[in-house]
Amino acid sequence: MEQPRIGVYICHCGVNIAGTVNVREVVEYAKNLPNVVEAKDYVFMCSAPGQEIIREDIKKCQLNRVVVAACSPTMHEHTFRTVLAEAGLNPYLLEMANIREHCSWVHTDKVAATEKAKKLVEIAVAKASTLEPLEEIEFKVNENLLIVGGGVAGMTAALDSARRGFRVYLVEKKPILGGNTARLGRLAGTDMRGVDVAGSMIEYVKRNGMITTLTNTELVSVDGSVGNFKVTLLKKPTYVNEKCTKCGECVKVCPVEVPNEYEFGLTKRKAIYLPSPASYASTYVIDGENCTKCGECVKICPVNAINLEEESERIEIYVGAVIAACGYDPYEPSVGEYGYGLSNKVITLFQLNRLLDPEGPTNGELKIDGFVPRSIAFIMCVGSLNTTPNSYPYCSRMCCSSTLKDILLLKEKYPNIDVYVIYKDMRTYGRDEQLYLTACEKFVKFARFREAPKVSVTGESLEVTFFEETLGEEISIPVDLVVLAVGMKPPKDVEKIRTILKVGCGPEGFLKEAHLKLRPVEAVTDGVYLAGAVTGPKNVVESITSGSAAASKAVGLLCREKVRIEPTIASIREELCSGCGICVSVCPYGAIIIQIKENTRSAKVEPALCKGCGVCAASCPSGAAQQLKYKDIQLKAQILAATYKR
Amino acid sequence: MEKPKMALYWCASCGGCEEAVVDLAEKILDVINLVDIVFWPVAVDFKIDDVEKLPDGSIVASLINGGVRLSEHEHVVKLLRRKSKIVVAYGACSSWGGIPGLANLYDKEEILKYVYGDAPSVDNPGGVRPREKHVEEVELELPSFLPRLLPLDVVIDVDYYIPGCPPTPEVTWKALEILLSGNLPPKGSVLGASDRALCYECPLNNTKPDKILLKDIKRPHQVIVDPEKCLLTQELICLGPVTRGGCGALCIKAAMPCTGCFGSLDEVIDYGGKAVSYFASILDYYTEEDVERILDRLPDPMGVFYRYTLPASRLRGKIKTTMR
Amino acid sequence: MSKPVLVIGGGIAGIQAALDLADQGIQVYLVEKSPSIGGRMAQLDKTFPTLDCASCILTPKMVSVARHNNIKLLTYSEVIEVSGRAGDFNVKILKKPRYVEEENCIGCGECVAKCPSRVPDEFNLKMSNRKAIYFPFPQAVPLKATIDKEHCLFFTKGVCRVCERFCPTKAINFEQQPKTIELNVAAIIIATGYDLIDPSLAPLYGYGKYQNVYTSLEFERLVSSTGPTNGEIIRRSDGKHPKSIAFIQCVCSRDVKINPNCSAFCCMASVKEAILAKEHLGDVDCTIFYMDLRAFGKGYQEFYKRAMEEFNIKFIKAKPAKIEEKPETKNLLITYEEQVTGVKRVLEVDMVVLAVGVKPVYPEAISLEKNEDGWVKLRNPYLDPVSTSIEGVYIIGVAAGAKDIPDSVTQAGAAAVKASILAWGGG
Amino acid sequence: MKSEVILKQPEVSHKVLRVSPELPSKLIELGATKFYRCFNCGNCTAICPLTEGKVSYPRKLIRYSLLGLEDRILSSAEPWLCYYCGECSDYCPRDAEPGSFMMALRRYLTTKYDWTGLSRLLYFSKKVEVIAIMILAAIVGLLIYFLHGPIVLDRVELETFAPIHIVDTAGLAVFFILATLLITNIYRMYRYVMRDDQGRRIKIPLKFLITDFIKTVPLHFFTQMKFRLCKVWNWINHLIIVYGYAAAFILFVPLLRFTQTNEPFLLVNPLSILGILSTIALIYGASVAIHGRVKKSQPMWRYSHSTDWMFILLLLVTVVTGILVGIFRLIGLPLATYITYSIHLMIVAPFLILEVPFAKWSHLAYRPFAIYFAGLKERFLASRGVMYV
Repeated sequence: MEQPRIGVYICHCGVNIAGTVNVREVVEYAKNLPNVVEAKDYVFMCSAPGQEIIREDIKKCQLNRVVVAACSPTMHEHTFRTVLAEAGLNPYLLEMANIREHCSWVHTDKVAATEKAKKLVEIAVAKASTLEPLEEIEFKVNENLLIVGGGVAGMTAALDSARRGFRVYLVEKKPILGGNTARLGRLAGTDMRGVDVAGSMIEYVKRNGMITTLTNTELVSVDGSVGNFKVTLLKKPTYVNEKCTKCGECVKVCPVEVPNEYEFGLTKRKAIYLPSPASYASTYVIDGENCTKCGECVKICPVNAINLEEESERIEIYVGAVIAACGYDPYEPSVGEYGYGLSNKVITLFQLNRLLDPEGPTNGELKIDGFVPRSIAFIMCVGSLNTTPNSYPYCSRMCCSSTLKDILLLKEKYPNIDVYVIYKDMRTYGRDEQLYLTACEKFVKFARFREAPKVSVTGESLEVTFFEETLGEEISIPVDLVVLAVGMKPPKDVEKIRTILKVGCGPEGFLKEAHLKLRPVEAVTDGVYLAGAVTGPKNVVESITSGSAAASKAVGLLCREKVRIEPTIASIREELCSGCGICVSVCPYGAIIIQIKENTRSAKVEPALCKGCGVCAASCPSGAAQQLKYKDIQLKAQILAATYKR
Repeated sequence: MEKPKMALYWCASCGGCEEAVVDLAEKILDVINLVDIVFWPVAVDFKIDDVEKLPDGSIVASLINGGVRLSEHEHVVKLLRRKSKIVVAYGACSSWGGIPGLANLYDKEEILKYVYGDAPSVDNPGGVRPREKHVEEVELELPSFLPRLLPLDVVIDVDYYIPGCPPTPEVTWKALEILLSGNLPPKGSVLGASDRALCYECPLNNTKPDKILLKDIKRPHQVIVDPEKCLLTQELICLGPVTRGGCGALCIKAAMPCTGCFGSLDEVIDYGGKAVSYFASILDYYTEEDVERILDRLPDPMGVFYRYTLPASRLRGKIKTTMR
Repeated sequence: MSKPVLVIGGGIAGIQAALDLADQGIQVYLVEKSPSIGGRMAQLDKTFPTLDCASCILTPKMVSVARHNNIKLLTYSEVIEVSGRAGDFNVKILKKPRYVEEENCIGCGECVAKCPSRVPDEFNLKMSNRKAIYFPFPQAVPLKATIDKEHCLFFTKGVCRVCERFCPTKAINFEQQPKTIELNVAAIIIATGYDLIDPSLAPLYGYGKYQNVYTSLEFERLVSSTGPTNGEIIRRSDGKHPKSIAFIQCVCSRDVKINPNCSAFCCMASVKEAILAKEHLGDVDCTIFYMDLRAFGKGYQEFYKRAMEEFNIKFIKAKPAKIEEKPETKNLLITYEEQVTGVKRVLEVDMVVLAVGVKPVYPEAISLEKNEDGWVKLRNPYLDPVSTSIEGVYIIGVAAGAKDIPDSVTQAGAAAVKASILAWGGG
Repeated sequence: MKSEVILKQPEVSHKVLRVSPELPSKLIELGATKFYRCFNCGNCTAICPLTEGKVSYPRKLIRYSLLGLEDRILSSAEPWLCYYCGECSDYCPRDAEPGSFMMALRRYLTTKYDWTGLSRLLYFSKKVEVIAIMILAAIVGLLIYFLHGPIVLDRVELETFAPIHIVDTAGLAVFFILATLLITNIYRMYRYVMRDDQGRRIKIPLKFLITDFIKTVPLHFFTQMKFRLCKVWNWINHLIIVYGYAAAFILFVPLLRFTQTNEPFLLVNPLSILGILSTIALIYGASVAIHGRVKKSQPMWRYSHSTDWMFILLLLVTVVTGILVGIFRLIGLPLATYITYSIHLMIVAPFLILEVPFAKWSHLAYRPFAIYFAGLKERFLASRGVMYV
């Protein structure tokens, strides 16, 4: 390595630094540090004249390293790197000493602050001496987009991206688009039903030439990295083609009967069935898992629309970005939890939605065993807030408003039903508070539980018993129907999705955002975005909004010609690597792979995936993995400088 | 031409390293043919006086095993340093302290109290302790017990290291070849062993899954080991990834996890620290309870991660514990 | 080629929308009426539930806005006229005079140091003073000084001009005139945020009457290291550390006489503020009065639990009826009914923080359709959740309904992509 | 404090309250038109100037009522402790009108205390109310028609027209009937209130019953001092009405033989002066109430039940006819005097018979007794606390 020639530039930042730090003293100190050939100060180093000083010096003094002592690198590292590049120096030969946030802003003692600033500069100089030039990595971006999940969030993302001019592959594992929303019945604050919202989106999706919809299709693998993913999909057969006229003859002869998951098990369906009662379900489908391939349906089908020989198909596509919108699963109470499963008079909110839906199993009549219940108790927070041993610790966000919405609907149809809501905290946030008021006005009775209510099922009668917090008394409510306001849980296959997409996951199992507050629709993995309830409970509007937001981020990536990656990432010295695989195990981004050459293993970093977190460098038992710009020797130089007493 | 002179000496050592030299088997004859052994207390009858008589720097190479525990060791190794061109720390104990070095977890008094008193097998009603002077016919100065065990390079300048507990004959032979070839590597190098971690030569390396994440850890007596599968993935603490290779994965071939006797690689500053760091990285836990459970499985973390390297580690004498 | 988009309001929602659009290659005009972008979030100390420092995560975004080639930042400017239709809006923007040439000002602060006129600082909610020439806060973007004409001695009395003399780059220009900028944009995104409802609408809580009653936003400034007390929590009355603080929820929210809506973020903000108080002061009793603790977002319930278990913050289910001051100590007596027992109790605390509800702020130049409660009416909350009833005009952030930061940021992205579609002529 | 009340050990198993859906709708009929808007904030209880310690209302009573926990309502003396200042209604964030709810609750309890069932009929049906008044008026009219004395037309001879022994006897008879009804109702109230939260009867030793009665009932009956804490002006107005009424009652029932004479009506007579003062007080009180109810100027007047109007109307007509009788006597118009006198009696009788034991007026007894019972009960509960803590 050439002899380092370092220039040190110390910023006053107006009075921000100079008010607390004696900048002249620091300059003099810097001049005497090893390898330093020039040290200067200026009132605003980031200003145009300040930048010019550095540019000139690089040429005049043949500097090959630059140290800028100023503010946080998050503010101006970029600025000064550009300065280096303009002067013909590799921009990564810059080191910044943060003498503002780390020094002048947090101290008042001028003498001590000056000493600290000197030390910070000394440390930066020591590191600068060890810096190496690094090259930015560039990739061309594939303009296609993959969206996993055909619920409202996924469809919204698809529509927005397609309308913005990008080709979208919309993949849904179920035989039909629409997701959970389609089953929700009437939505709060509108006359629309979930199926209307989903249905109109499906129409738009169908009509949009830029969207390729792949239903009954599962994600198998996603390789590559931001801008260039190779995606493998498995399209499973529905055994029925578009010749199907929905005559329904096949259903009559099908001998297999299973619970209808679309109706949350309220009814049964055959192995050949219509995936949704909505009109957009254009053909019958066969559920490959339960079909016995008896062939009865094939025989009866008048238009020969059924082919039991159909095979799964592997599809490979190439995309630049991925949006995961795989939604949620409703929480399913275990048998006996609040009497669920012990009586058909204990149902979940989702089941109630189906019963209230005009297209549901009872055509919108709320009838249990043929009778309209006279009184209903809604129990809130089922599956949420750790109310029962099986439940999740989080709040499912939408259940309060959603329950009240259902109750208002119910009261519209059956004004005389006596309704009790047994809740813990009524979380009708924002304008939904008005729903709560309206429910009160409709004479819905609210009671607050402290611990999960007990539902006792004895014969025909149901009784909900609990300690009522607002009265401080144990009370019991005899009712004809108990509705459990169940929350949302991560979708069944979230673990698989997470592994394939190499994205993080919180302790509760939902996918993790890059930043909870400011990057809510981005995954930690670049080029992967998250929409809808897959990151946590959301209501329909919020899911749709996040679908658009995810599309916004994806479009932002896809419309770039190239992606550039900072080269401050991990690198592995192959000659030291034993292929032990520890780095692979710890890498949170799946950015390290083991390559086997001549039967020996060694690790390799995929630069596009690496985020430069440094976990591999810290855990590498051989010291083979190093974080560029933060190599062990560079950090050691800093530590030595920090602990060295002059 | 006179054959180059060579000396071998043992300090605080179990004798395994001496045995390892003998384990060269018929090759020992080649060694004898090539060098003139001028000092080897365990095998050849030369006295200290004989060494003292030699001119300074006249011994080409001294292979010293064991850590420096007694004042006598200190005396002799300083003498050998004076008389030798090259001093080689032979084996784990002299390189980093080795297993005897774990005694540094206790102070001198505590060790003596236990060894000469509290240990269950001791019957010492008079409470006799080793003396440092013996006065009967003549006054004798006896070797004193140093406060701590020291790796060789703390006491004298060491040129090369040969790792292992003990170094295998292959390693020893390779190191001797290098020493005798005259084509010497830079000072401080490790002779005879590999530059990569043990995994590199481990026959089980290819049996690893993509990701190794351990939910639990086990000790060898708690499992029936599958000898065809990476031991780490069987939740055994195998220190292969953090340990220098060159031993030929002998322990692994005997279905025992690597305990780290070849020490760390060049890039690693502190063996035990690195070992803990690597091992903790692959533990898959979420809760405090998990951590507690895993820690319960590790009754002796110092003995596991610093088995051979405690005196040479960054911890040095900073960690003290009491006898259990 | 795409047309530009106008974003009104430089809070976190506006910033995010502008950045998203700019990243999509669209020219963005970001109009902010105050001298710096940053909005309400810049006034916050930390954010729930991660306890990230608000300015630490916001400042980089603000800097990105200033640095982005596709964003034209118009601070200290207001939209005064909008005409036209989706895809083709003509917008007039009034750029108010700063009396400082933005191109020349290097943000050195010499002028501020020398200015003799002290003015209550709006950024610190008038709990401290600033100068008549000022930066709203140290991390302001752009970091350009602004002269407050109403308080500048030159404008009020015709004397002084000290700043002009000390400015190293001769950036002060007392002759600067308002400028009107005319733009043609494809879409407009409104992100004008909120104001707190006037707490005197809840007179029994004594805000303004008792010195040690604060609004939550005032408390945010009080705990903030850049605030009026440099992050030291001290009482207005005697400058002493409070030993007990009560946080009262739903002040001017969930009250049919004032504002029937829930303000969505106050519960969590108060939980966070109580935690911050505990972190700052150690031995302080924090009590949160609430009716329903609305910990509905991701990680919120866990945060709430942490507040109870780790920080030992007391939660009382009640809406206090009134607050009275003890004249001798200026301590406050809170009267409430304990829900379980029904017993009426009085709690004496040293400080009260009112979680005051919010009301939207809308640009006057655009006549938006509103609901009965005064909040904007959306075109179709399901199929088009960020659109106002005017095509091509989107609304996001708290202006579109009370919400927390993640939801505002999400809406910003949503509006950005919708505007982007329009800007590219699609739709 | 040493336990003063001897108790049976309560059973270990506690009674779980069972929710019933009927109660709330009844309360709505009785004027609690908005209480279901309550969301449990407790603002009403906290702001109430009269609540303290365990005496907790209106929130808890609202919750009991909403959930239909009738036992709890019946065993509460609290509704009678409220004087309807309306602070709770003014500051209720949900506009749930806790004040009017409390009023409705008092009406409801009045119907429950009354064993004849008449009260319920009166409160729940305007028709019954009107018919009852008309029937009573008719009976009185018929009695006057058949029993009146000679009609002297040349001068006003009221005593001759309405012989004092008949009117007096009738008055006293009515008085005793009313007193009996009221006392039995109060006893029922006692039975309801004196139950613990497990529904068990509370037995209070006679000694305490007597001493507490002496200490509380007369004091509160005559001063209504709790009202003072509520709203001073309302208290004064109320006192004016009460004393006006009491004076009128004394003058025209026990002292009838002195006030209803054939002697010319003289303004200087002390009894006349008292009569005039009481009349003015009643006129004043009634007009304040009417004005208030029309203007809805205070929360307590914002929601008027039909029985409230009926009460005021009857009071007003009573007073007006009474005054007219006085005036006609004064200016010497015999026929007019007799007719208005008859009308006066026809109004007074239903007014007293219906309002005192069955309707609004019963509060004159329920309120002081509620304070008395609540005190006893609290003492009992406190002593139980001592026993078990």
